[in-house]
Amino acid sequence: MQVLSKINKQSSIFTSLVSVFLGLLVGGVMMILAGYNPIQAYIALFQSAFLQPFDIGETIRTITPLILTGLAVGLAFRTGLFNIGVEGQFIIGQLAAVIVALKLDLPPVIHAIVAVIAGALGGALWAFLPGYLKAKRGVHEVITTIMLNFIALYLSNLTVREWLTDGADKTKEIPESASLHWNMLSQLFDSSRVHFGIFIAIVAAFFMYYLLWKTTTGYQLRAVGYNPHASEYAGMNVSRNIVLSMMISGVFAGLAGASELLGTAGYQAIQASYTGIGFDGIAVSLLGGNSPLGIVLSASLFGILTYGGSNMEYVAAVPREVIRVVFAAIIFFVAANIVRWVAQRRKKKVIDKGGEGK
Amino acid sequence: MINSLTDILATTILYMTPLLLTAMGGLFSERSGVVNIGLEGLMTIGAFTAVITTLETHNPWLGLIAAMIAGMLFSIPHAVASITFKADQVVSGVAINFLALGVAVYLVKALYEGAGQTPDVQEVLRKMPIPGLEKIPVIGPALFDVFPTTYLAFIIVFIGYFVLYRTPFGMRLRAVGEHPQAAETMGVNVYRMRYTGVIISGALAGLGGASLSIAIGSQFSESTIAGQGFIALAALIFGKWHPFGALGASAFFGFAVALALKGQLIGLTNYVPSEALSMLPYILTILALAGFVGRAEAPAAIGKPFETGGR
Amino acid sequence: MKLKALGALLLSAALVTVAGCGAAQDSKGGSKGQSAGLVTDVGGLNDESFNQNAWAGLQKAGKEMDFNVKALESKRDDEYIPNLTKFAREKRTITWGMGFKIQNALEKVSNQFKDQHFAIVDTDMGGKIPDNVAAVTFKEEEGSFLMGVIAGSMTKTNKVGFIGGITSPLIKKFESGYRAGVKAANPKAEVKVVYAESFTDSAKGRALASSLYNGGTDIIYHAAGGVGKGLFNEVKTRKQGKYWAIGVDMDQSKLAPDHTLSSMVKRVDVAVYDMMKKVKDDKFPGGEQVQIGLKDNGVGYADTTKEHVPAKVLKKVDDFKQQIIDGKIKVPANENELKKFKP
Amino acid sequence: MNAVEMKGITKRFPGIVANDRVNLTVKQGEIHALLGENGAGKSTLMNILFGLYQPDEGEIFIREKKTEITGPNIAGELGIGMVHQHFMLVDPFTVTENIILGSEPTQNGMIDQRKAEKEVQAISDRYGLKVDPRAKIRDISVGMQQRVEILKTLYRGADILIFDEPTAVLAPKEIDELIVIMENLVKEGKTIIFITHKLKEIMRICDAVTIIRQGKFIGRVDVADTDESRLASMMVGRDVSFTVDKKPAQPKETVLSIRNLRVKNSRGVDAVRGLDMEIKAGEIVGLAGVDGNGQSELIEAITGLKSAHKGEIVLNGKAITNLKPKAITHRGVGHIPEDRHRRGLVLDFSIGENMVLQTFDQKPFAKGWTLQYPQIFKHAKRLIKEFDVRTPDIHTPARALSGGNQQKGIIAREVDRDPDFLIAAQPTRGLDVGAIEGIHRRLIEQRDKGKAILLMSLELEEVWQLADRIAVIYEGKIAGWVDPATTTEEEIGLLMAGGQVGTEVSS
Repeated sequence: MQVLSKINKQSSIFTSLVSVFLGLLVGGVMMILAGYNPIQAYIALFQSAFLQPFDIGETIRTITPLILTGLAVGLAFRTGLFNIGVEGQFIIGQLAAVIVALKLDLPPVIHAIVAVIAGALGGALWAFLPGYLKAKRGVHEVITTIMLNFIALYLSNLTVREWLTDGADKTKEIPESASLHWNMLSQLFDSSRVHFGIFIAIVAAFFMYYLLWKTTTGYQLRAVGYNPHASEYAGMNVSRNIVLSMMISGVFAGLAGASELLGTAGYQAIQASYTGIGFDGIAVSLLGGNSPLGIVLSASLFGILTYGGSNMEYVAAVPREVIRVVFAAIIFFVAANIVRWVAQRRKKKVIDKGGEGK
Repeated sequence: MINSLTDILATTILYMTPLLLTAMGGLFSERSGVVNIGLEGLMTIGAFTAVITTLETHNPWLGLIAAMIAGMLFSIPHAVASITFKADQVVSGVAINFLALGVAVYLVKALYEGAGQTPDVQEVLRKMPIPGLEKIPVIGPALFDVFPTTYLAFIIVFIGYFVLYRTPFGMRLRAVGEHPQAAETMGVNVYRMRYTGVIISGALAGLGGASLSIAIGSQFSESTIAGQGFIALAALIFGKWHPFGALGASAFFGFAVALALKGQLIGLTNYVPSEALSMLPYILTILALAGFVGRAEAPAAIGKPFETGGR
Repeated sequence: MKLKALGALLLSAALVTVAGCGAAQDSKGGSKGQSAGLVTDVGGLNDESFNQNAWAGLQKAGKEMDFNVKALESKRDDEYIPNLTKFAREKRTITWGMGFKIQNALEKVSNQFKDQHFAIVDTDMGGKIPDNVAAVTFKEEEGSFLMGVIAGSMTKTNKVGFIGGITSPLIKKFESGYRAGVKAANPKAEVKVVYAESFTDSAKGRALASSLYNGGTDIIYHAAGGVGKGLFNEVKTRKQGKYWAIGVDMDQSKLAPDHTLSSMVKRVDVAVYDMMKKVKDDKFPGGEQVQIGLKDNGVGYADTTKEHVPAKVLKKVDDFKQQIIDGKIKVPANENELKKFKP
Repeated sequence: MNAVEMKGITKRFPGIVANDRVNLTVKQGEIHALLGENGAGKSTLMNILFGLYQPDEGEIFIREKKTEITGPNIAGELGIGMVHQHFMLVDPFTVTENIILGSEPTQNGMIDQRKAEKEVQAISDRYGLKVDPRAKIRDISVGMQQRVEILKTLYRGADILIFDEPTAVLAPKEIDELIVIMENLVKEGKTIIFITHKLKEIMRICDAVTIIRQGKFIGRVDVADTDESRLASMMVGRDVSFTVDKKPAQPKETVLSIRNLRVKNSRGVDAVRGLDMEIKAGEIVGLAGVDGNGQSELIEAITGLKSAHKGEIVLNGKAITNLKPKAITHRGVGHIPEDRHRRGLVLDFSIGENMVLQTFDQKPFAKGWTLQYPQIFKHAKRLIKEFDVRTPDIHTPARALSGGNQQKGIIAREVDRDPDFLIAAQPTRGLDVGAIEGIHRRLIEQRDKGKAILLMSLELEEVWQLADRIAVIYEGKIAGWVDPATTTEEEIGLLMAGGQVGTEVSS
């Protein structure tokens, strides 16, 4: 699978805005045809995401892990890898964080830092395996990461039931010392659960930008992603970069898991199925053109729609699944670059000459 | 002992059927050069449509046909985006997954007054024993007393192989996936072949979804498919984009699941936690890939948008 | 592409319009003071299980006692807090949280909104129940015990099965009660226990059921949510009168009318209704755990049981029921208690 | 009778007029050359004739009948077939499958494999093509692949054949064979349009020439009435010298020596089989040979991209066998790779970023972990200026540059690192005459600076012009050394084909 640099280059902010608008339009049409009132629905949606401090806080909390999983997917894409395993790395991140939070006894702040780091390392470890198998054995990372997602889910449940508890459904609440909850911040948003994780997410986005475009490591990662043959020719270690890229991607995913656990949930429960946050990261990253800023913006949109969707269902009785349709439509419009297409139709017969000469 | 073998074989067959149908669908799309991450979504829409249609018409066969048609319809946006608009095929496939699950669950809620799942289908597809053959020891009950969709899956593997490797259509489809420019200079319409490949994938993945919802199961909910489409995608790659490879990979996966279940039934859970057994199929798949399968050769032009006259 | 995609959407949307709906989960009571809210777990409102039951009970209470009732569905675990908070902010008299998964969230929100009442189902909150919260739990083991008695009495192969969902204390309650019941009714019978490690994979349920039946088991009880659907799908295709399934939570006989021996029903609706009555009468049992078992008719066997279970067996079941109600039998609720259990 | 007549063909692309009122008249039964530099518009014109593009203006007559060729199918029906320069062959398919693709003989809906193979064999025999209908494309030689391309057109009954630079990838012996095949074809009544920029070949086999330059029609002449230098000036628009100006080499100490080297190819078979070679400072050693005789593997082994399982490579007295590419680069090896798009450039990087592909992590381009973009850009600007790389700016993606400028960029990067030993593999492939001259001048300049240079080229002409000594490689071994000043084409041709030659040049 080739690197998705193309959409990044072509998608301007304008394209994205038009696509978002068209996507909402599609959702609206669906609502009208099913006999719902889209205006009322959308008002309910955006109202709930923005109107009260509590809801703003909760919206930010929803956005937080999406930024991180989006970055995880985006970084892998940048280096030519498709990490469908963010979901599994997310779970392992949660697990590692909760283990440290419960099993270690450390002073406040330090405890939280160690737990976050453990989560990041857990994610990295879980991503190391597919990276290694891809680099050394040529095993397609899509298969291994899909398999590892399932394994992570069962492993987490097993650990919670057999080791962290005595056969219970969920672990104890993590101690205050390991929590990412920050009272001041929470109070600011009317005691919503917005937590320190949002800062981790923002820093991670900056880190991704800095890493990829300002460092020698990033130079290599991008070169390997664009053209492994030329990178090999230039003396870069392609295998090592593939493994590294997966691991950094895993770090982001693990951070997402750790911050969700330490900031939002406070315990790890036995899960019947995936949270979906990792898979949502794929969509977030693609819409954001795999660039850090784009990912932050698209995660925000996704978070607003997700959080608001619940209120939409409540107030306007519109099934919130319509949000998924809206998002699918937005991705289609961005990917097919509808704006450019329309512009081209206007100019007529204008063929992009840059696409030739392959 | 014999009984256990039959049992393992039967579970293998049960589990592999939807995977195999869907992987065969993916095969047609990817052989034509279009990556199809959207198999999961196409299965979802197939499963949904099959249930709805069967509930309305009380005829599961109509359900199967409707599932195929719905799969085809839902594959069209993927085809249009990735072939005509030259959008990134992975992106478009991801969008299909979102769209399908969104539309299906939205409609379930809208149709059944907010319900999370459809009512139960009474007229599900029943197992169809083949007289005589089902009496063969060990394999008889496992292979010849199965769902019609299972027979269908096996038939489709052979037809698929035949079509791909013995007919002009198949040769052109493969040529388009390997070297579209070459095919074009030979007068093959690359766009049409790719559209056909993607739409066939929709039909078969729809069928795969239907086999889960109205043969093995009897209703549709958000979790009916739950990752089966992704495993089918893995089976396709594992099977090196070949019909018999896909058959082998699906069978392997089904077998691993069967082993894990059998392990529970013979009381292994007294020594090993049941979650560990549940992980087994996935671990075995990774080991198999890392151990002996190794590098898979994808169709050469997979994922690359095609432009007429380009080189 | 836009046109075609829109076409597809229009088509599907047209379907919906034909079906003509637009469900609102709002049944306005119109009362000024009294109102109630219900927050589901991730199973959703129409889970054909306890969320649905609870909502039915709440709606009935709403109508009969003039409560304004509303429900909020949770899609993910992290939505419990915003959903509970929403009702608390609306100053609803009582807010229900459905399921043990919602415990931590309810703990936090109830602590924040001390003036309002909350109720939670299926957990005792670790024994520390806040003053403004009532915890409703069911003695599933007692109901399951009766299922075990039926299975133990009716098995012809002396092998009966149990399919669990994800291994957890709650499901272990079902298992322990069931095993104890089998033991009490038929000490010779063996209980084959398997867990699907899923609540949704009906294919797995079907494969497990099939293997169990093939291995000589003739009656299977499940506590596995959607996985159990696979059990009914499988038993339907087998010889009637020889292979049986036993349902859970609600009367599941409609899934396989000719093959369902019984169902262990859990009357969440009754529990909710009763609690609402207490609220109405200003007798809210804050800080208490309300345990509902056979005695309170909170658990029991489905009415349809008599169709396939002979009167003789049914009588035996009723005998055991009486003994449990009278406290002569203490039904084990976990593995340790089960080990000590002597019928 | 005129087999083809194209009148006033104009085709515009955004920003470019690829064909500007071009005329082409080809008589029945002749071999007609279409001559022009790279980018002159030859391919566009032929793609129009073949139906892949539609002209914006102009008319086409086939056998004196006006026609509109709206697609390859129509071209096929008109009996027009094209032998593409970049072979249009599906690698995993067999020869027969490639030939019948798109017009498969069937029986009951199934491909009639046996019938097809028989037919392919028959045509192959008739024109003396000697192909194995059952062989897989990926297993046969380049020359054989080209014959499959020819068979494709013949199978479809084409009688107007377009050959797009067919000799570019062939060895001298194969070129001879191709010429025989072309003559056979004409004898059987076919008409051939021969696209090329090699004047010798035109003089040797063609009847007439049409010359285009920068998309414009320059003229049509009969070969009998012209000579090489006149054709050359018509093609380029000025006088061209055919010899490269260079002083005699002054070889000094040995820089690179290779002993008994063995390297496997990607299929695990030995491609280099006990090769010995020495290159001295201040000389250009040309490596001649038919494609696929181990050239690529040899170069990849020297540069560390492939591992040698036997033998030794010594640079400046120190063994570099099987070191990592990075270490080899650091010890003073520069490498202009064979395939610039695959190996030489990261096309999605800017040209500036490409200029530090090996040195990005060294001072002054990096300080610790961080890249120093100002330094990188400064460096890139200097190289671009010095080596005359035509680009809007250093931030332009390498992809957007022309082939010649991409190659100039690579040479700038490799030469500027000041390596003792420079490998130039196919350095002028696909470039036009002007660019070729410049690159040749650079290589000579490096030689005169005292560098050791290994020049690998499939164009014998190029090796001949530049090299001070020529090593002919055959089946992974040096079959013989010849002196370009004294050798003959026959001699080299014989070596390339695995024959023995008496003369040996002492080194």
